[in-house]
Amino acid sequence: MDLSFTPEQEAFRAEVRAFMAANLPKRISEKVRLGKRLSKQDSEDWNAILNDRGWLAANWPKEYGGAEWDAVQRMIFEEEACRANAPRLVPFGLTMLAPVLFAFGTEEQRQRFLPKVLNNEHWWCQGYSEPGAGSDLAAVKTRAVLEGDHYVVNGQKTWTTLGQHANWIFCLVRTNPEAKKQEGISFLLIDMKSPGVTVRPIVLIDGEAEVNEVFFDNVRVPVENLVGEQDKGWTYAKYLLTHERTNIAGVGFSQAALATLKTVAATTMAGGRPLAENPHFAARMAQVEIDLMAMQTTNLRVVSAAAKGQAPGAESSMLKVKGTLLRQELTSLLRRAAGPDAMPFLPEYLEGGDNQLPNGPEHAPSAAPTYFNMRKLSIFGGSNEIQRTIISKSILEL
Amino acid sequence: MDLSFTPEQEAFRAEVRAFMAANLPKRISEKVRLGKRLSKQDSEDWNAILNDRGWLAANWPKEYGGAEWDAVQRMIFEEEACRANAPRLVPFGLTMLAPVLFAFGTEEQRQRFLPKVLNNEHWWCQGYSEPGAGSDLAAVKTRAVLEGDHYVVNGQKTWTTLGQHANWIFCLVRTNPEAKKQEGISFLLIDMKSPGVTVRPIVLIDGEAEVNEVFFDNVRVPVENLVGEQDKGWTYAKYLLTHERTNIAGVGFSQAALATLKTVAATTMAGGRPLAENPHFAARMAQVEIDLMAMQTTNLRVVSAAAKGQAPGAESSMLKVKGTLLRQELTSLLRRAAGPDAMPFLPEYLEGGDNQLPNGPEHAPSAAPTYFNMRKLSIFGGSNEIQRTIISKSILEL
Amino acid sequence: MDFNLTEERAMLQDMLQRVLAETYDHEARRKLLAEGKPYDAEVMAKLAELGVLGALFPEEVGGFGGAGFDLSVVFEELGRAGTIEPILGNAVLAGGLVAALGSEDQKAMLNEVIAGQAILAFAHSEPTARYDLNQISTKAVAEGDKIVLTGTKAHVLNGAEANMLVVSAREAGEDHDQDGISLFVVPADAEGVMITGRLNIDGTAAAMIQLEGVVLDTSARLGEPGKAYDAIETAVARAILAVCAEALGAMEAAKDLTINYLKERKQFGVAIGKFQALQHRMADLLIEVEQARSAVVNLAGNINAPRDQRERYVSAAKNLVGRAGALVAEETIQMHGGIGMTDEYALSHFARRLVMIDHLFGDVDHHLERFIALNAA
Amino acid sequence: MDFNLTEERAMLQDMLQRVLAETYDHEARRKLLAEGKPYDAEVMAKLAELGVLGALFPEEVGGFGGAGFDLSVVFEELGRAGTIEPILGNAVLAGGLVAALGSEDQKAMLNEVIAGQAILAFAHSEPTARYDLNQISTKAVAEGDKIVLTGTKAHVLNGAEANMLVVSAREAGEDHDQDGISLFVVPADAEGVMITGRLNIDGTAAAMIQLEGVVLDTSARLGEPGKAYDAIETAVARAILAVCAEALGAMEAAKDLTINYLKERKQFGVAIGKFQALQHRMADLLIEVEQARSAVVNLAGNINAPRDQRERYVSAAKNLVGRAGALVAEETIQMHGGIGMTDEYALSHFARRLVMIDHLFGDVDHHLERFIALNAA
Repeated sequence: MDLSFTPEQEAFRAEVRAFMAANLPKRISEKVRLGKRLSKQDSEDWNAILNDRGWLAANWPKEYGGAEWDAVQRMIFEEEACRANAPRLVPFGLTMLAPVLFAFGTEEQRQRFLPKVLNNEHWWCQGYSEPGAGSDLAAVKTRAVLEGDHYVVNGQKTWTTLGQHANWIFCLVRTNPEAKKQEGISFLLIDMKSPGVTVRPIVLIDGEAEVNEVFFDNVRVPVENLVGEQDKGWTYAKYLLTHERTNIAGVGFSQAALATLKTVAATTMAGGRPLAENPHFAARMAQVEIDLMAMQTTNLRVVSAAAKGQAPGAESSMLKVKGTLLRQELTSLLRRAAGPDAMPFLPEYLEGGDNQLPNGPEHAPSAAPTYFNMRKLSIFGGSNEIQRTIISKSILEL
Repeated sequence: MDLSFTPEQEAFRAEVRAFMAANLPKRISEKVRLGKRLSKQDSEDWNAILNDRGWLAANWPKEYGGAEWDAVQRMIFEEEACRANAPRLVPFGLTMLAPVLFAFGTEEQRQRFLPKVLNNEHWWCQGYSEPGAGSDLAAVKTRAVLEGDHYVVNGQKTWTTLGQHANWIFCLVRTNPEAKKQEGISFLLIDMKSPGVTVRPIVLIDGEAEVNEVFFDNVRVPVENLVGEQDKGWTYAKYLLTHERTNIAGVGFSQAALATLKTVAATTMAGGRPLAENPHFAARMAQVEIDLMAMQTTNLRVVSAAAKGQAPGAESSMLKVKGTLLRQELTSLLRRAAGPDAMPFLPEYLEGGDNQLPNGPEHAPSAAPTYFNMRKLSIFGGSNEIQRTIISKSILEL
Repeated sequence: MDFNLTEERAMLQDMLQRVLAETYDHEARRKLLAEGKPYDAEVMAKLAELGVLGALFPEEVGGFGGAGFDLSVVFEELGRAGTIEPILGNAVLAGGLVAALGSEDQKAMLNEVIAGQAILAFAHSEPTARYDLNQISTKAVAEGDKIVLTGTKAHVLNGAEANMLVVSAREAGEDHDQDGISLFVVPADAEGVMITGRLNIDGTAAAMIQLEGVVLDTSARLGEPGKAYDAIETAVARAILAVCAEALGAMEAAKDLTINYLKERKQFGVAIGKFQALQHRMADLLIEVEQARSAVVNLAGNINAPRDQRERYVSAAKNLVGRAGALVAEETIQMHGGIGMTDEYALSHFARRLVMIDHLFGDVDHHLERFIALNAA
Repeated sequence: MDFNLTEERAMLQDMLQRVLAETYDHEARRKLLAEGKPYDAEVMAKLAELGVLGALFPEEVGGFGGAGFDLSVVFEELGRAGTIEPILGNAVLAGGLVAALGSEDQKAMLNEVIAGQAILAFAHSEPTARYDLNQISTKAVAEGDKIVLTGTKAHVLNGAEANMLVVSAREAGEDHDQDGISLFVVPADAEGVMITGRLNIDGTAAAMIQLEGVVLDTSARLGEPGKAYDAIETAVARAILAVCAEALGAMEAAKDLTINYLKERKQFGVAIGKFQALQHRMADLLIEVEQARSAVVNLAGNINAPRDQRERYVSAAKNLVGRAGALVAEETIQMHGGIGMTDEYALSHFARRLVMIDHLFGDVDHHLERFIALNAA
């Protein structure tokens, strides 16, 4: 039992930290620090910077241009990226599609698609959820009918995060309507420029259109865009849901948010003293910090077991539930720290187009939108209710 | 809408308060104040004092020696009794058996049993729960077979509170094993001095034998001890569970406990200042007080609606859940206030036999036992889980 | 003791609830806000016509209410409907102060307020004051027979929509003194008044107001010089009652949406309301909504009590409602899942308002600390 | 980074877990306590034989461990079994201080401790000190070449069972000074020592000890005069690690009992573990147990870190374990229903111990406040 990192790991951390300091554009990190919204260009710029260093695809094999890091290295990178206020990498191509192509795709598909993930040519989004399905992902109604060498796709996907930026979407489609719910689903790659694809943005509670509906109206998809076998798509989708989730706890995000919160609380005056000295607020902050110190180790314990090949089962659900609760509590505290200045809704400021702050401190305008936006953490990616059921079923075996 | 009491109600409160001051023996109120255990004699003495004044049976008609108070009067009496540290009245005869006899018993049964409830001749206990049944009260296995003019009873009851003091028990027994679970149950009054009745105390987590198992081995019970009709007992039992629960919220108990807590916190030094000035402890106390201020009104709203004949449905379940959580939180705070002095287990002190306090303040020895004992509040009388199900079912109608 | 509304108030509540349910439209409000408009003049006229504004004022100034339970009844229904029209800052705060302190001449302006034809705003809080009512740096300096105001006010509810401002300014004392604060009635278009309006995230509107040498007659003063603090605290107590009742209405609305959703939404083949984990959480939520209702009743019934007693109920209610509001907002969204987070579904509006009410007049922690201090006093 | 135990520790843990599961009997402990006996000498001998005591001391004093993870492994297993034998006050506190500060002569007594043949007690806390380590009023006054102790000690773990006491007393300074506190080794049967033992509600034993002019040689002093505070704080840090690990073991035991119960107990015809509300609460409980495990790992790994760093982990762990312990105690009882409240069912023992550990060395609030202060320092 040893809580310290190896010298190699410490050196890696130093290398990442130095890289961030030297290469992360201030323009971008300031947006992240202040909770402003990132543009498509911001994401692509940062992707390009990381890709130049070979660090964009942390989990890919080197032969495909990945970094091939182990779980601890990835965790260190995440922590340092969060600490430096680097943007979160959009996961759809990098950590969702790619693992499926490595495991179930053809070499031709890997060669065709993966380089374009790295060079920003393809922006992927995820076509899993459908209206009315909620956490029941296998309730796929979007139909794909094979006609010659094309599938003809009709239906609708929803909650498609950043679909407005995407030009490709990986979809679960129903290819056999007679089969049982989990069977008869296929995993299809669809060019969003195809005729018949329409994207409609959904404005969320924070006033931002982060997610979308995607409609398919007789969209023709060549058979070579089928991943794996027809009707076996549910297997590939489940693979994604149970693997490649090293950062499910979001410890790095929480650590960065805690650091911001501490700064804000130390500089915000409330009732004649810094908010950090208000015992009730200080107690809430300390409670999160104590939980987070433990969470960091809970996360490392799971990561370290996973690195030894022990498959994470209920553990990753535990990380999801507790990790999201901590992240949400931090956004709640940041919102409360902003006091009345959390009320104004300043979309131009959040979009970064207008850096003139109408009133209040710089962190305040994003406090409430971020709080509201982060409600999604306990809903998306398998709601916390689903996770609690997974945890208890794995223990109770009922 | 008017939150003030009528002049008549205020006068009644003053009368009760004066009565308590003049008639409640200090010997008894000190035990209650310090959380010590009451003897059978203590309860009987207080019963006699109240009965002399005509106040023992708050909810009985006057012709049977009751006070015939309305719901608000009963609530005022409860509040004042708690404030004066009067003992809780043992409910089994007064507020559980009696309403059933009024509603479903014969006049002969009322005349035979009710006077003896008032004059301490009968100490009743409740024979509902059976081993393994838990909250499923209809899972009655104790059998009663009619043989001539007697029922012959065999079986076992458990969680029989204060059964060690009782000489009579009202029981749910199964008279028709072929019928559906809720049918075929009868409501039987059993003299515990009958041959074949055995009482075994169960020591609980607080070290006290407050509850018992009661065994019936071919106990012969005359048919005139059947209440209402044979096989209809479940109706009478349910009547009890949904009526006559004016004090389910325990607001008076909580108010008295809060008053004690405030005194303790003001006089206990912690880290060089009174515990009441520790901001974290003060916050916990204030939070309970704020909730209790609202709870008092929630309770009055339900009581006032019930007084107008509106039957309380989910409301009484809400009072039960929130009321027990508040009472439990108060015992938790009292325990924490005692600090290290909560650790010693001093049964002699708690029994009142030895008033020499080994060390620590006078309230400390009962703090932990009371905290542990009060875990029962959320389990007995329909667990809080059962109550939550009742609440949600009544709203969701699913 | 009586927990029934008077017949008049019960009728007002029933009527408001019915008319707003039939006529007030979430989608219309959403479009309005998307266009950057702070409120709907037609809705405002309708509310005035329904007596919403009159119910907030006593008879002596032309209203027909003004008591604690009038405020709670009206705002519960506004909260249930989710209106954003300028009532709180206009009628409860500024209007309440004019009614309490105004000369007969000054009170005359309330007729237009009650008719919905004029809007007042209360320009009080300053940029770094957070929730402290006594942190007033805006100066009112006598120059000859005139008074000159200089300072900055933040988060003035409907400041950009108002015809007339009630402005607090210091005539004596230091920044945190309660003594020395006066109130002035200032036309919104007076020289030296610069108003920057914007929308809040919950759809309400507020403004930053800069006062740069605004010259007033002494007749613009509301009440006695330097003695306005008690009236301000009282007006804020009434505003806290109003937002607590509004939050209660919003909780009821969010609860009702969620109950319907739990009954209708099917997942894995059954209504999600059949899932016991959600049932039990819903039960806890219902309990807290009842507790919030009791806190509002307590405050409404004590709004005219002596100051220390009143303020204890003020802080108790704001703390409890703040906790219950956050619980209801977070839990009802969670029980809905993604749909609960969409702007086009009404729940998101109620959730935003519930959470933002915690940022008005002091949050959960502020009032917890204040309650402890009031207890110790 | 490595989250696996060394092979030796893993073997010790496996062996302890297996042997205690096979031989340690809840019903036997219950009978013992009903007779008012503070511990079972045979169990104590067995624990010594298994190496439980040796694992708590470093090699230089005859042990084979003494590191943070030795403490956590041993106490997790003691907690899982629910033993009440005198280990904590004896070996971790008093024994730890002798090992840290003792002369060679003094350290020799540890051989008997490790063999389970002598019991030490740490007489430190005073009747009104609550959780403050520096509130020492007991006086140590030099008289000629002797030292005379006068004062009262409260809640001395196994004070009535000890052969030898390690007593803190003030040689200089005021009541709350850290400077001026010394430690002395005092035979339990020394003249002027009056010991009143009793059981705690969790089955552990403690004593009040009055020192009325106890005359000692200067050789009875442990370490330097007036400089014992740092060593005391270190020993208490180790004791906090021990009770946090013990609590973790007790949580695991309570959790396992509850999992079995949820699977086996049927109500309304189905296993109660099928009820989703209980499933989800069980999931939250399991998460907190994992968090408690991490807090113990963090503290064990930092127990030899510089003081400020170590103490941050001390207070973090004690706070988190206190919260998790109360949650586990309360929830596992609730999920069991009445049976969980009976003395004869082992859960009640674990619940009592979990809750009472919060009363040892500072509760949740004490350590929360301390963590904040350490952060600010």
